[in-house]
This record gives sequence, structure tokens and C-alpha cells, in this order.
Amino acid sequence: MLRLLRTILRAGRATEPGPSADPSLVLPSHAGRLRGSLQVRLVDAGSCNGCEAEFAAAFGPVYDAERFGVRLVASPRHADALVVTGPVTRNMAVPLAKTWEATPGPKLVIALGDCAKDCGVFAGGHGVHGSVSDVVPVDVEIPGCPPSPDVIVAAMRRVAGG
Amino acid sequence: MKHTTFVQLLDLAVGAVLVTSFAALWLRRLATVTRVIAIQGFALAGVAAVIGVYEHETELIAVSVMVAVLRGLVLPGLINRTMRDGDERREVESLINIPASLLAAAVLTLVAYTATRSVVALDDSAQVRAMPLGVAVGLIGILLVVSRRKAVLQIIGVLMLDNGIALVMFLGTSGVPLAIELGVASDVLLAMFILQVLTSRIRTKFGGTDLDQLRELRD
Amino acid sequence: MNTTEAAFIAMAVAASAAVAAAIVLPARSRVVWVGVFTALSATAGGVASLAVLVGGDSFVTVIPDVFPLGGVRLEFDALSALFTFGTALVAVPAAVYGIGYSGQGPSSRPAQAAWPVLVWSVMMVPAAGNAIGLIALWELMALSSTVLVLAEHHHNAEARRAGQWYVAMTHLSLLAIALALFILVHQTGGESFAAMRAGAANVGPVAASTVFLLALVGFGVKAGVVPLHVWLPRAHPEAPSHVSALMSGAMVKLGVYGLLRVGWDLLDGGPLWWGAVVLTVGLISAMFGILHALVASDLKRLLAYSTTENVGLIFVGVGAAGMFAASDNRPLAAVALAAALLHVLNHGAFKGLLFLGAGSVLTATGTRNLDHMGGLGRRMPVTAATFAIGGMALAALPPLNGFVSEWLLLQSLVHSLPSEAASVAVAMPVAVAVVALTGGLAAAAFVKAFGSAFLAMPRSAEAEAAHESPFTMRTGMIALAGVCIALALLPTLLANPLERAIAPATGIADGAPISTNGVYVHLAGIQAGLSPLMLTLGLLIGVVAVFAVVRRSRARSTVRDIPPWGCGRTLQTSRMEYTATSFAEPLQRVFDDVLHPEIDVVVDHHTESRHYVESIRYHSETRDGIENRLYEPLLAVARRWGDRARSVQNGSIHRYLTYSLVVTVVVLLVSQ
Amino acid sequence: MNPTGIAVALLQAVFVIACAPLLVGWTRLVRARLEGRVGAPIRQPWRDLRKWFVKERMVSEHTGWVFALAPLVLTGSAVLVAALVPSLSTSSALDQVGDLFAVVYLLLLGTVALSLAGLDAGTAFGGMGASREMTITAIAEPTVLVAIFALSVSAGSSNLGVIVADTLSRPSAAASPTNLLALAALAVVTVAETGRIPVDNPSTHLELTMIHEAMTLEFSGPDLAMIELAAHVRLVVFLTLLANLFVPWGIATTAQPLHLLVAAGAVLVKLTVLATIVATVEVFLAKVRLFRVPELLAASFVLAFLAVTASFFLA
Repeated sequence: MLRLLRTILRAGRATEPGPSADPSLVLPSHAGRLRGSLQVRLVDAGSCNGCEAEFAAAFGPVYDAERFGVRLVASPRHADALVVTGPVTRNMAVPLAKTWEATPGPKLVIALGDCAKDCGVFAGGHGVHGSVSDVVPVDVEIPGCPPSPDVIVAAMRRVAGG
Repeated sequence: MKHTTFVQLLDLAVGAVLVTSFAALWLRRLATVTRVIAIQGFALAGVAAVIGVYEHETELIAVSVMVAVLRGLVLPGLINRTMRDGDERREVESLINIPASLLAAAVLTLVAYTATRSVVALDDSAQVRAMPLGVAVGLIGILLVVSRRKAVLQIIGVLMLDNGIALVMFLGTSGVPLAIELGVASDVLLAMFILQVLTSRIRTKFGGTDLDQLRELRD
Repeated sequence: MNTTEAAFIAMAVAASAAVAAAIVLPARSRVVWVGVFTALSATAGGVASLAVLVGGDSFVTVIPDVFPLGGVRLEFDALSALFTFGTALVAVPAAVYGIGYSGQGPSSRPAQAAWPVLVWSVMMVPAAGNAIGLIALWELMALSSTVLVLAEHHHNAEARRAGQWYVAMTHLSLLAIALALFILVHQTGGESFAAMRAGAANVGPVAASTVFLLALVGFGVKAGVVPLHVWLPRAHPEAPSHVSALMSGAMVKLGVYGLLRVGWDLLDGGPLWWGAVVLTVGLISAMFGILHALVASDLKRLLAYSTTENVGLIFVGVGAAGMFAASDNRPLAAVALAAALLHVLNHGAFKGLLFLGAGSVLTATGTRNLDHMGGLGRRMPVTAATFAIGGMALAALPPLNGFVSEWLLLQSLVHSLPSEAASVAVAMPVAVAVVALTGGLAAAAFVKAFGSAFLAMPRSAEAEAAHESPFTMRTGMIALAGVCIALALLPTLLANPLERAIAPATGIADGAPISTNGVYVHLAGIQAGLSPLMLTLGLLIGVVAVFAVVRRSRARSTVRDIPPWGCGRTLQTSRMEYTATSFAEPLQRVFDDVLHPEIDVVVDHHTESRHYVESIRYHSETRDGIENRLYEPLLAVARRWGDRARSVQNGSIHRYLTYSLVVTVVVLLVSQ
Repeated sequence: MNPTGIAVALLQAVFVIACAPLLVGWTRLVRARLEGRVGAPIRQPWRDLRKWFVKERMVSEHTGWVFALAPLVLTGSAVLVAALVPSLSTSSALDQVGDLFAVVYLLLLGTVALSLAGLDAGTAFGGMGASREMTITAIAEPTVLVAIFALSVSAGSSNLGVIVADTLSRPSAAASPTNLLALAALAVVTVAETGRIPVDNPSTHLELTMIHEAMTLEFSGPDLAMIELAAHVRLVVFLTLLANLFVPWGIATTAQPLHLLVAAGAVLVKLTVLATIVATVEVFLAKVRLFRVPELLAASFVLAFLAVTASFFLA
């Protein structure tokens, strides 16, 4: 117990000053009313887990996306935005569609990484059904394979309207 | 009729009843046993007659005549008819062998004596002194029913039990009103009929009147 | 000829009219007229008890030479009036419900004839005024209820076995009660209760304790407290639902009435250990009952076990009252007894309602197994709503009457501590802990029963095809739900009737336990207040306020009829739901050293390879612990003696005749 | 039922509802800072609630009136309990209406309503959450009531106002073993009932480990807002009980505005301290396996039982 206390005191704050909101992202009209409270549900539609690692880092102590009002939630019912990673594999096409239907409006879909954008390296693969936009309407795309956490945090901040 | 002759006659008659019951236990052939029971009926009638004459009870004499007819002639006749249409052997089969039966009868007589000791102490008239014998004849009748295999012998046993009771009745009370005797007689007659039908029914069902065959009826 | 006497006569006339209707009329109209007349008879009983409880008059009469030994004496004081009132509360709606229920169920002549007799006798038993009267009415009640338990035995073997258990146990209880009463009559010299009370002084302590223990056993069997409860979870589920509603709601309470009458009225209270024994029996019953209710997946068996639990709570109240009275803390004893009596009324109302609901579900789906139900809330709205009200009262949740009597019981237990009797100081914390645990488990049992029966998707074809029950059944249930709500909101009305009802139990009573000014309930000698009316009002205001705030801001539309969120699974079927067994599994695992569940999991693999599982079957069954550890050995011994005795009868005529000879000889010798 | 009493009760309700989300925000902030993160601002919970209020309300096809009514009953009971619990003053009108038992059973009513709604959704998670929640609530019940027993023995009544007044009048009693043991027992129960770390992890994503969260998976929009608000209010109610029953100094005994202000300040300080303790406990302890929770609750029951016996033998 004390060892943990000592490390906490020694470590102090690990968060670096966060990136400002990415101005280049254009948001759909209905996204306006979030005002600093964004609940996100991560859907892994067949990614190689590279984007997941970066996305998790975005919520870690160093990048701390939570300070901008972004929170991960367990159920799409609670979520405002679906962060989808990876090309949509054949098996994940229907579940992704069902998750999108299960999310209450006003909702957004954020395609994280090149695979989600346009199947990236897996384009034309046997098990690949298509990119995310083939299954659900995508609002925001974050390029990169994988995109670095600060890019993710900037996008999140922009979406959250922070 | 003097008292001493009355006592001798009475003892003779009651003694005859007791001897016939022992004989029924001892004999092997069914036909003779039936005849012995008839004799016992007459002896019983004799007892009634002797008492009736001595106490000048005309009603008792009428009763003794009826007993003689019923127990001496009618009932043994019925028993013979039951036996006649059976083709089985006429031998007596018994659960316990003959000597053992006789010993048991002796023991039962002793029991009868001890049981009725208080009654005998009440009055020392001849009749009362003879009463234990009536009880003994009744018990031997039950022994007969218990220890014999054949249904016919059971009937005889019941008859002997009834004779024993009748004997106690004659000796105990100074004669029995005719109505009661008629009632008892009709009951016995009825019992005989039922037993007779039952025996024929057992014979048709089992081909013999050995009661042990009834054992299969148990679940 | 005061109102009570008139009401009694009306009760008897209506009951006999019902019996006549049952025998004479053809099936279709028989059910209707029997129901109507039984309801009238029950109402008459209610009027009689109200006249005594509220009006304050009493009623004593003697009906000479009904039996060879002597007449039946009726004595109807406030204590018996309370129990008869509780019976009437359940009987009227149950009779109306019976009309609809018997249409499909037991409309045979004997069943229909026995029903009014049962209602009449359950209402008359508290009115009995002498030993013979009590035993006669008790036996009449036992017989009529046996006929009703066996009503459906033609096509239901389980009912036959239940009937056997029921008859054996009730007659064991009759034996004990008769013994107790005869000892009492012998000791006090008087045959009527009044004479017994007068002669109570010269009953020695040993005799009094034996009478008390015999009465505890006798009335304990009828009340269904733990060691003697075995017939209850067997008989109640098999009886027709409106009958088991009356049995659980009212007939079981007569055990409590009997104990109170013999223990604390005729014997005028006793030493401390009387109360301690009753308290312990109550605690064990409450604990044992609710645990088995939790793991039962047969709805009516669940309700039957919860009856054992609630009777346990009533015994806790009575036991606590006895202990307080013995350690002369009279005001608190009055509060504890008031709590027990109030729970008698409350339990009668909500348990009757739950059994009627269970019956309605049984007629609609044809099954009692909770695992095969589901989704009935949308198909049977009235049954679901009334079952919810009854269930919330069972779980002692605030707005309903269960909470009021549980609160009163807790108050009486909690304010016992600064007492010098060491046993009280040790017993009370344990009592509070057990009452609290049973309260929590009762809430879990309610959620399980209501949730797996009425919510989510139907899990069987019968549940799918279920439809609401006929009009009479619905009116019965709605009436009883109304009674529950009335009892919940206006316990203040019951303040002085309760005070009058406590008075006869001279071993305990003195003073007014509950004082009220219409809205608040204050307890004598204790700084505690509760206002069920205001609490419900506050809750309603809270809910309405929240609803108003939410509705104003609900700018967006509501999306309906979409599949629930199941991790994006392609197909959402009812097989994924939590059934009653799976709901109770965690609690079963927590209490497995008490329940000893028999769990068997059958996994059958594909023929080709062991790694692929074709199907997994999970079955868990909890046999009644007491039954197979206490009753089975006893029955085994009895059976062994029976077999030995059977060898005597081996079919040989000669052996039988020998017996007669031997007996004759022995008799002759012995009778010197 | 004088008007000032009602006013005090309403004020208490509004006060608790207003500062509940802020306190939860503070707990998350403390936890973030301990983990070296910056963490969301304190007002974040209010932002989430406001956003949820305007989102779409989704009702799945198999649910009935229970699913619709449960959030209302849960929040309604939380609001009523907020009014009952003496956060600001002991002279509220509801003092005679309900006592500590009524508070406990009202919270039980809320839990039952949410469990039924979880079952009504018809999903495996809803059922799992409901079953586990009811198991833990049932096992925690004896601890709560025996702890109340201990408190009411020394105070002579189970009414909240009387207990607070008694501890106020006898400051030495606050440090008596009875109060300390009862405090410890109630603290463990607070963690169990409100679903904090050692028993249940509020911010988990793995459905199989959830208890309280699993029941709310099906709710969205305003329903979800109500359930979250109710959860926050119940946490603050429990913390207020811990604060004002054991450390009641600063609470107003009359209805004057000045006293109420001082009381508000005092209770806020106490609540912040307690919230910080809750947050640090969450960081330092890991979640306990589900079937170890009964042992944890059994330990807390023993504490409560000792409190009662201590109150008898020592008092």
C-alpha cells in the first residue's frame, strides 16, 4: 500500500499539455449539442489491434482524453459516438450494423485508422466485407496506421466541442 | 328321580360329551369323526334331558329333543353331504400329529379348569361342578378348527365349539328358555349352510379343500 | 340479539345454502351460486368481527347437547374477531375468484361442497368457546381442506401424496391439541374457556409447560413452522388456487391464534423460556422458509415456503412479546404482539393475492414452473399488476402493508435492549439480524418470481399463448389488491381494534401500544414515528416531479420496438434470458451449506470429437433439508416395524385361528 | 407538518440533488489525480446528465410498463430519501414521517425497481446484473439493520433527528466503540450498496464483471440520465448518513437561513472528505471476486453485531 503511495507522490502528474481541437474536421449538423460530454463505444470490426492500442493510450495518463469530457462506455445505448477500427470483416458486418441501430440519436461514427477508412493494407482480402462506410454512415475519419494518440485526442476534442 | 342317580346320569352324559370330543381329535377317518360328532349331539341332548327331568322343567325336555334332532341327525347329515360330492381321500390331515393334538387337548382341559375355578367355587351343585368340561369341549373345538387342514373338519370343530357352549349353557343356568335355544339353533344351522357352500366353492376353485392353498391369495 | 349474533346466524345460513347449491345444482350454475353464497357467508363473518373489533360488543352463547358429551360454547372476543376478520378479508375475494377459477378447475360436487364448509369452519374456529367446540371445528376444517387438497387427485398423483402428508400431519396436530386441552380441562376442572381461565391458578408449572409445549406442537403443525412444516409446501401447491389462498392467508394463522389463546390467555402467560422457544422456532422457520422459497422454481411452492417464512415472523413477534411480558416490560410486549397481529392481517391479504395471481397464471399457461413462463406481463396485465402489488407487500417494500408490520416488528425488537434479562439482550440482536436477512431474501424472491414470470420474452409455447383470466378472477384479485393498499395506507385505523384484540391475551397485554392521530403512528413508550400515508405521498410526489422534469426536456422522439442490445448478436431469443433457476443460482451458491442443492450438469459432446459440445443440461434441485434428515429416518423406522409386523400375516388360515385360540386362552387365564 | 418544516425538507432534497453529481465529479477527479491524470472537471457529470436528457429514448420490443416505470420509481425514491436524511437540519417536517428503517427500505425499493427493469430487458446481462445485485443487497441487509439497532440503542430511538440530536448532546458518545463499529459496518455497506470498487467497478466495460452497471445497459436518453442521477444521489445519501449520524457537528437544529448556510458548508466539507476517502480506496484496492463479497459483508455484519453487544455491555 505504502509502496503505491510513494510511487504516486514521486510520479506526480504525467499528463502533457493536450493538443488543441483539430479544426480541419467538419462535423455533421446534428453533432452540435454534445457540448463537452462525449460518450464513446469502441467497436473492433476486425482491426489488427494497432489502433486499439493507440486509442487506449489516448485515455492513458499521458494523453488523458477524459479531461476533455470524453468517456468510454460499455453499451451503445449509452454512447453518442461509435469509434470503429479495422476493415469490416464478413462476420462483423451484421453486428456493426446492429450496434449502429442500437445507438440513440444524435449519433456519430468515427472511423479510426486507414483500415476503417478504406480497408488499408487488407483491401481486397478474402474475409474483408468492405470499409466502414460501406456498412454504416461515417462522420469523421482519422487517418494513420495507426494514428498517434495525440491525433486521436485532437479529433475527440473537436467532436466533443471542447 | 333321586339326587344321586341324577348326579351319576349327569356325570355320565357330560363325560360322554368330553370323550367324544377327544375321539374327534384322535380318529383318522372323516366318516367316523362325523359319527362321533353325532354321538356328542345325543350326549348333549342327554344332559339336557337329565336336568329337565330332575328339575321337572318340561320346556327343557322339549329343548333336549330339539338338540338331539338338530345336533344328532341334521347337522351330521349336512356334513356327510358336503363330504360326499368330494372325490378326495377321506383321511384327516393335520398340521400337528395326533399325539400332539391329544396333549394339546389335555392342556386345554387344564386351562378350562383353572379358568372356571372361581365360577365352580360359587355353588357346589353337580351341574356347576361339571361346567369346566363344557369350556374344555369348546376349547378343543377351537383346537380342532386350528389344527386340521380339511375344510370339513373345520366345520366339525365349529360344531363342537357350539356344543361346548350349549353344554355350559345347560349346566350354568337351570335350563335355557326355548326361544333362546331356537335362536342359537338357527344360527348354527345357518353357519353350517354357509360353511357347506364355502367348502364346495373352495373345492371347485382349488380341486381340494386343503386350506393351505388359500395362501396364494395373499398379495 | 346484537349484530354479532345476527351475523353469525347469517354466516351459517349462507354457508349451508352454498353447500346445498353445490349438491343440487348442475355444474355450470353450481360454481356461480356456491361462489356467491360463500362470499356472502364470508362477508357476514367480516361484519361479525368488525362489530366486535370496532363496535366493542362481545358475544357468548351455548348450543346445548350438540354432542353427547356436552354443548358447543361459542365465545367471540376481540382476539378471535381479529383472526376471523383476517379470514374474511381473504375469503370474500377468494370466493369471487373461485367462480372463474372453478369453471376450468375443480367443479366436482365434493370439491364445491367442501369449499363453503372450509370457509365457514375457518371463520368459526376462533369463535369456539370450549374444548369440545374447538376440537370439533378444528376437525371439520381439517376434513374439508383435505377434500379440497385432493380435489384434483384424479389426474395428479402428486396431489394424492400431498393429501396423505396433509391428513397425517393435521391429525397429528389434532392429537396434540386434544391432549393439551384435556390436560387443561383436567387441571382447571372447567370445560369452557371461561372456567379454564378461572381455574388457571391451580395449574402447576410442570402441567402448564406440558400443555404449552403440546399446544405449540399441535398449533405449530397447522401454522407450518419449521420442524412441522413439511406438509405445507406439498399441500398448498396441489390445492386449487383460491383454496390455497385461503389456506395460506387465513387457515395457517389459526395456529398462531391457538397458541396465543392457550399460551397467553388460558394459561395467562408463562416463564421467559416460553417466549424464547417461540422466538427461536419463529427465527428458524423464517430463515428456512425464505431460503427454500428462493430456490424453488415452482411458483406455488415458492409462495408456500414464503408462508412458512411469514408465519415465522409472526412467531418472532409473539415470542418477543412473551419474553418482554415475562421480563415485565409490558408496553413493549404490547407493541410486539400488535406487530404480530398486524402481520397476520397483512400476510393474509398479500399472500392470498399472490396465490390468486399464481392460480390465474396456472389457468392461463397450464404450468407452475417459473422457468417455462416469461412475458406474461404484457399478456395478462391485470394479473401482473396485482401480483406486483402482492409481491411488493411480501418483500416489505415501503408503500405497501408488508412494510408497516415489518417496521412495527423491528421497532419492538430494536427497543428491547436496555433490558436486564441477559437472554433478551442476546436474542434480540440475532432476531433483528435474521428478520433483516429474511427481508432482504424476500425482496430477492419477489424479484425472481415476478421477473421470471411476467417480464421479458415468453420461454414456452403455453406462455406465448397465455391470455388474461376471466372477469370474476380479475375482480377477486383487484379487490384483494385494494385490501392490501387500504391496509398499507391506513394502519392508523387499526390502532384501537389492535388494542382491543390484544386485551384478551392477558399474559401480555396492558395499555394501548399504538396511538395515532389519523396520519402518524406513534408507539407507546418508544420515540418512533412512521406515517405510511405521508411516505406514499412523498414517493408519489417524488416520482411525479421527476416525470415532469424528464417529460419537459424530452425534446427527441422515443424509438420503440427495436431489438434489445445483446452485443450485436444476430438473433435475440428467449433462451438468453435469466430464468428463475439462474436468478437464484448465486444465492443458492452462497447458502449451499444450508440448502445442500443437488446439482447435475450433463454435457454431451459431438460423436466425432470431444472438443465440440452438443448440448449442456443444468438441473438443480433442492430437497427439503428437514424432510430428508428428520422425516425420512422416522418413516424408515416405521416402515421397518411395519414389515416386521407384516410377517405375522402370512396368509395361512390356521395361523390366524391359532391366534384366536391363544388369545382366548390368555383371556381366560388372565381374567381370574 | 408546519410549512417551514416542509421548506427545510424540500431544501434538503434540492441541496442533495444539486451537489450529488458534483461530488461524484470530485471523486472521479481525485481518482484521476491519484492515477497521475488531469481528469474531467467536477461539472462533467452534470454535463453528461444534461446531454443524456436530450438524447433519444430507446425502448426495446419486449419490455413492458416495468421498464418504463423503474427509472421513475428509482429516482423518486432517491429524491424522497434525500429529503428524509438530515443533511442540513434536524427540524425537517419529515422527521416523524420516516425513520432510519424507512430510509433503508426505500433504498431497497429503488434497488428492486432497477433489478426488475434489468430482467425486463430480456438480455443475459440484465438478468445477471439483477441477480447479483439482489444477492448482494439481501446479504447486506442484516448489517444495515443491526448497525441501525446499535445506533438506536444508544440514542433511544431509530428516528434520524433523535440520533443526530443525541450525538450532538453527548459528544463523548461519538467516539464510543458502538459508534465506531457501527460506522465501520455502514462504511462497508455503503461501498456494497452503491457499487464502488471493492464490490463492483462502476467504470468497467466487461459486462461479465458488472453488477450495478449491467442492469443499466438497456437504458438510453432520459431514462439513463435518471438512473445515473439516482445512483449519484444514493451515494451522497449514504455518505450524508455516515457524516451526520456519526459526526453531526455543524448541522442546524432550527430552520433559520444562517444556520442552514453554516450546516450546508459543514456537510459539504464532510462529504468532500468522505468522497476523497472513497476515491483513494478505489485506487488502492482491487475489485473483490463476486463470491468473496459475502465474506466481506459477513465481516461487516460481525462489526455491526459487536457494536450492538458493545452498546449493551458498555453503555
